Amino acid sequence: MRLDGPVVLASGILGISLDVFRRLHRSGAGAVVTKSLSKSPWTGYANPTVIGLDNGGWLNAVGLSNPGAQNFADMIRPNREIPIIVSLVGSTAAEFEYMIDKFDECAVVAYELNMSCPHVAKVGLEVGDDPALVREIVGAAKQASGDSAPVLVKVGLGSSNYLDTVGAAIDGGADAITAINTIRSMAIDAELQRPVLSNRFGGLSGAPIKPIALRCVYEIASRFGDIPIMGCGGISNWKDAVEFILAGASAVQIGSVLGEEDVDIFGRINTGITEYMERKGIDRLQDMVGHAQRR
Amino acid sequence: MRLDGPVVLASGILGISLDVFRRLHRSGAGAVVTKSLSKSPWTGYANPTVIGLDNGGWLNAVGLSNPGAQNFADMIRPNREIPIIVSLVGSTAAEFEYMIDKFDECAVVAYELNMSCPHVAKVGLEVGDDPALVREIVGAAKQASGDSAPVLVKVGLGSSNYLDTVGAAIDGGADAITAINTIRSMAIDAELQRPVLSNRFGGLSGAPIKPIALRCVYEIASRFGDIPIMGCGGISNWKDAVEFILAGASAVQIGSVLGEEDVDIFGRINTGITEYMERKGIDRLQDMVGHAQRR
Amino acid sequence: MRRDGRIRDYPEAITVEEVIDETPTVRTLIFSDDIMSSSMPGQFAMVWVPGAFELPMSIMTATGRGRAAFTVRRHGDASTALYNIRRGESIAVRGPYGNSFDVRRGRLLLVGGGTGLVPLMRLVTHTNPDDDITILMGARTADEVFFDELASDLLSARRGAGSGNRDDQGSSHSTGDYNCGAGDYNYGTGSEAPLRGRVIVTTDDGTRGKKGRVTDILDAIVDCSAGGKFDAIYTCGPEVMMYKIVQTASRHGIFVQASLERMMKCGVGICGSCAAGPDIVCKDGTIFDGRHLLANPEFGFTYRDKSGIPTSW
Amino acid sequence: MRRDGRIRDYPEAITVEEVIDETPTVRTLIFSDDIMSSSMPGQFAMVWVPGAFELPMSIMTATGRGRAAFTVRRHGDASTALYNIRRGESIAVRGPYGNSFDVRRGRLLLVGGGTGLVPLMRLVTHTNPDDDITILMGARTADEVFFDELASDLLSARRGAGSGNRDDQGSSHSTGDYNCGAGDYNYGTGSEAPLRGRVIVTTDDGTRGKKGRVTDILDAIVDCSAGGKFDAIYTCGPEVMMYKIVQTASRHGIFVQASLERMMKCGVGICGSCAAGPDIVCKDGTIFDGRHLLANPEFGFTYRDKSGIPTSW
Ligand SMILES: Cc1cc2nc3c(=O)[nH]c(=O)nc-3n(C[C@H](O)[C@H](O)[C@H](O)COP(=O)(O)OP(=O)(O)OC[C@H]3O[C@@H](n4cnc5c(N)ncnc54)[C@H](O)[C@@H]3O)c2cc1C
Ligand SMILES: Cc1cc2nc3c(=O)[nH]c(=O)nc-3n(C[C@H](O)[C@H](O)[C@H](O)COP(=O)(O)OP(=O)(O)OC[C@H]3O[C@@H](n4cnc5c(N)ncnc54)[C@H](O)[C@@H]3O)c2cc1C
Ligand SMILES: Cc1cc2nc3c(=O)[nH]c(=O)nc-3n(C[C@H](O)[C@H](O)[C@H](O)COP(=O)(O)O)c2cc1C
Ligand SMILES: Cc1cc2nc3c(=O)[nH]c(=O)nc-3n(C[C@H](O)[C@H](O)[C@H](O)COP(=O)(O)O)c2cc1C
Ligand code: FES
Ligand code: FES
Repeated sequence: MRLDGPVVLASGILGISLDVFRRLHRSGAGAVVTKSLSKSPWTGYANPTVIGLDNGGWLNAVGLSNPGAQNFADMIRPNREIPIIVSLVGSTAAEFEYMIDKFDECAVVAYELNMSCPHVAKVGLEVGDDPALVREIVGAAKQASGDSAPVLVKVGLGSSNYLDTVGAAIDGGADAITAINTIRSMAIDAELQRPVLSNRFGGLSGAPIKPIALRCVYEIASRFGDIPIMGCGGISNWKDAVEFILAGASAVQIGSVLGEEDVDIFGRINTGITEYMERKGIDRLQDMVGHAQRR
Repeated sequence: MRLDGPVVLASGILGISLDVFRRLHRSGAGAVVTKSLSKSPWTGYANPTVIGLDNGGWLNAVGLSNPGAQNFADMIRPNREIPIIVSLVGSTAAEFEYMIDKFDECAVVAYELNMSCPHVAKVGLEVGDDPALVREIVGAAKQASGDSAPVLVKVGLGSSNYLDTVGAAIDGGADAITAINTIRSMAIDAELQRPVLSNRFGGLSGAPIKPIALRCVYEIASRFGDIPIMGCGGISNWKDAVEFILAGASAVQIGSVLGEEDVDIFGRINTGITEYMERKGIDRLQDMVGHAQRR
Repeated sequence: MRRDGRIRDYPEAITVEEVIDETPTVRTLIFSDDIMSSSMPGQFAMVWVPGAFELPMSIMTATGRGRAAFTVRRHGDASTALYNIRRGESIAVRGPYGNSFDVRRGRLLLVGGGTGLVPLMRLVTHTNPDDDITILMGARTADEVFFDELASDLLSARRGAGSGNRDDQGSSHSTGDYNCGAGDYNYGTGSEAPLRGRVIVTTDDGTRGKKGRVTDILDAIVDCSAGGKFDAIYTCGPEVMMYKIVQTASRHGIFVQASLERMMKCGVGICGSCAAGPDIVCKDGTIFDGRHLLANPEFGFTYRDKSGIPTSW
Repeated sequence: MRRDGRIRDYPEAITVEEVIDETPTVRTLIFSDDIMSSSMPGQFAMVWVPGAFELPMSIMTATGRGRAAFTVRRHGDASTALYNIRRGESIAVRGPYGNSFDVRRGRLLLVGGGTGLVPLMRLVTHTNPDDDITILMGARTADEVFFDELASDLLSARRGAGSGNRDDQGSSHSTGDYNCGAGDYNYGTGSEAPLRGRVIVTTDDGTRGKKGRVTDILDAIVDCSAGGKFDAIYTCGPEVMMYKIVQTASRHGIFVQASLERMMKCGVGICGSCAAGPDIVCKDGTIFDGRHLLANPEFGFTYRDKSGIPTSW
């Protein structure tokens, strides 16, 4: 899979405009993951859909609003220069096949199957929690994409053992795993005495989930050895990124940190990783992947 | 169950000394939950066992070090004035029965069965993830305690649906639910290139987990209606406590906040809740329990 | 670069302390909130009406320490819910978000349409008494003109404002006349005193001030600027209006800034719903230099709907 | 009350820059760390030796801006791992934790045993040149005496220290003599200049200084204080020693503080492993007033082992 660097834009973050992708790529993003796309356009939930928790944490229930696979494919068709990973969400193998077909003429470096969104019915985690369905969908997606692009499966903490989801994804032929998505959460306002998000439940992201995400990456790496992992969840700086790599990730994705930092955060994390490797005498990033497993 | 106020000390927090319990009770703790006790004394893991994350979050893998049920019962036997909730941990129904017997002559206001510790093998979450075993243990504990004290079951996020654990606990006769325990996590040091906790994996507590814990309390209340809930996880001030009550908790437990505040935090949360109720014209705490469910 | 300043990302409940009817469809809701009160001109808040929606709203000035306001036009569901909030009721507010106007010195032209006037009012409070300010405001009809008196008041209230233009304004702002004889741009009253602020009103139907749209008289105002070329133009309102203003300004080589409106969810640069070409409006903007905007393929033409699909204005 | 000051709860890797052999079993490891360097006398850190354990360690003074140190006695697994850290190797440190000595003015007596001297060294740096300080240190044998020279140096280095007691100390600290003739407490050298600091050493076997334990000569020192009664006594070391010192002080009505050692896991008042009666040693202490300690049923008698079971010293 072509990446221009180890720091990748996470799905759902600024992920609906090709012009924005160009800008992020110039700022140092090794690739961009699109907003999760569905078969037809979705408007998502009503606001409030995203709120900050003033501790580096964010809660969102955007409801997977997206322009749909077809519109999106039309938008990115001209692109050749930016490594775009297309995130897809759906309930059945047929839906995923349908969507992948739409990207036939696009330069897609990979598909990321969102099996972990924690706040939309029938998709995301509700798929991820069903290993048989995961296996079936991944198999179909692999077939549909053929040799054109590898398939990543994005997992999260649902109501089953996420390691079973990873196992099923690998059985189905997944080329890599992205871990993790947001964690189902909620905010209630004491003064107004009601849930804040219009959907009541949303996903927690940002700094608060880092220790949980790091553990998942470590557990996947120690259980499934060779499968490449994109680490995601609460990464705010180069040190966090290095921790995920040491835990077993080959690349990282960042999202919520963009609520607090400018887009040049990509470049700064890249620089931080490079300086770290020089200081530690590590030649290739690959040499530090999973290094903390051995201690 | 006798509580002298709605703010209770969580298990494992300062929970091994009767003198400390007295002090916390004087500071406003409505009850104290003991460190989780096992059949025989446990020394726990080697340090580092507890580290702060400098964002209100704490990571611990104390390894359930505790003096054992017998020693502990001996210590608290003189107590009559403080409402003590005895937390127990074990793998089998027989172990729980054995331990409850040891507290025969103690004034225990309730037992809390720890089915959610995320970092010790064969107990805690490994029990909680097995609904059949949960039902069996709760049934045995109810029998052993008889009418002497109600039985709470403490749940957390494991590798199954925690709502199934709650259901099994209720089937087994649980009188109330405590939610939630810490969430399995880890820290890796970039400079030293290794996990920080000696056990590698630990449990995340404190402010970062609040939105997750709040969601669990809300979900349990909306799924299981009448069962009383002790809300726990990341509560740092009266506003957090009110949010948990509005979500469906009848009382709250606090833990990690004591790493940053003095023990008078109990009194301050009590005062904050009282002032809030006055301001909102709420007469009895019971009248606001689960209020956010209706919005 | 970590964003600085005081920003609150969690919506905090505030109580509306005062409600002012500006027109039959526009209201100003005043409340106390230190963080909002000290926001910079052009910044906005995300305003949650419990039980209804959350909407972006420009932060309006209000008299009184620590006070701020929103001025909302009743339109669809969300704006109507906010409009219907009464004194003593609560809403919840997070922010302030976005950048703010680059407030230049000298001769400034502020052009606003409808609630687009809101950020311009706060801008006035950040100008100097020496600055010579023209405020051009458009409305459909006389009934819908608002902030005209307030604008005059704010102009004269600028600390140490020298020329007693308050009375002049008081009488003149409603006429909206302007003369441009002998290349002279002069504001109606005939006063000899150097005027350091004037308010010009246009209505589509001519029931108040000049008949027509602000863009109709813009060229005339810019061309005949007797006191010299404008040093800067600031605009907020319908994008098609702003598009024309930016073009006019750039034709005249005048520095111009416009505040964009887009669909907003997060307000902080995470969700992408406000994207306009390469720009993340909630964070890079909402205020952009005219030169930058003219290079943005979407400015003046399309916005993204709730699904993110580009849609024509 | 939210705890204040600069505290780091996450262990941060630091590199040991210098290692000093104090005795065959005691080493001082010096490193740079602003937060530790500005800790108050008596505070401790949690020190993690990667691959081994994490241990509580008093924060030792070190010369040089932003520097601090630990002085460790090699004993069991954890302390030996720390002792074996070499220059250039890394450990990770969090804190500082605990309270600090209430540093009074006047005539102060500091009594330390072994590495219990560490917090007393930092205490000296917080006294004034005017203060008259006696440091009493005990060891098993001559080989195990350390910090005696350092103590003298620190005493004379106190900013603006008037009386050139450095040389006196240099020669006298090792003798450990003291006279108490005619109710006069006087320190060996016979110097007429008012001495503002003196160091007295005892060894169990008499190979250096006074033979015996510090507690053996304590009464004599306290009784014969020629310069007047001590204003305060500070002690850190084996609890049985401190117990006697606190009793002596309280018999004489002298303000006394002792620093307790307990099993520590969190260091911040969460885990409870350091409980001593009602006291949470890591947070309420480690330093307590003698009066408070005498009311604590566990002081001088029991500590809790790793399971939390009360155990006799
Ligand atoms: C930066 C900024 C500042 C603004 N300042 C003001 C102001 O001061 N006064 C004022 O009256 N209006 C202001 N608006 C416009 C306002 O936010 C609404 O777009 C407008 O009131 C229309 O709302 P409506 O309920 O009539 O929506 P409709 O057009 O009827 O649409 C209804 C639905 O769309 C949603 N919606 C509409 N517009 C937006 C949006 N921009 N972002 C997110 N969701 C939206 C509503 O929540 C609702 O779900 C501003 C907009 C922006 C972007
Ligand atoms: C506040 C404080 C300050 C201290 N300052 C110093 C100092 O400056 N210099 C010095 O040499 N010693 C100091 N100590 C003592 C030190 O922490 C150890 O207790 C001592 O070194 C014995 O360690 P050991 O490896 O020899 O443990 P052993 O007695 O051999 O026991 C080994 C095991 O016990 C654990 N352990 C031992 N003591 C403790 C403890 N107190 N807390 C947690 N775990 C423990 C170790 O991690 C190890 O697992 C201090 C103790 C405290 C509480
Ligand atoms: C506003 C928002 C929208 C998101 N939308 C998606 C999405 O469409 N698909 C997806 O797989 N993940 C989505 N995520 C999850 C992120 O990709 C990421 O997994 C998560 O936020 C954790 O990373 P972070 O802590 O760096 O933000 C979204 C996150 C946020 C905050
Ligand atoms: C150091 C530490 C030890 C704990 N020990 C126990 C335990 O023995 N039994 C248990 O049920 N929970 C234990 N917990 C979990 C807490 O009781 C509580 O559920 C959790 O910390 C979340 O609450 P908080 O965020 O307020 O700390 C422990 C937590 C910490 C931080
Ligand atoms: S509103 Fe979310 S990025 Fe602008
Ligand atoms: S060491 Fe944990 S409470 Fe003191």
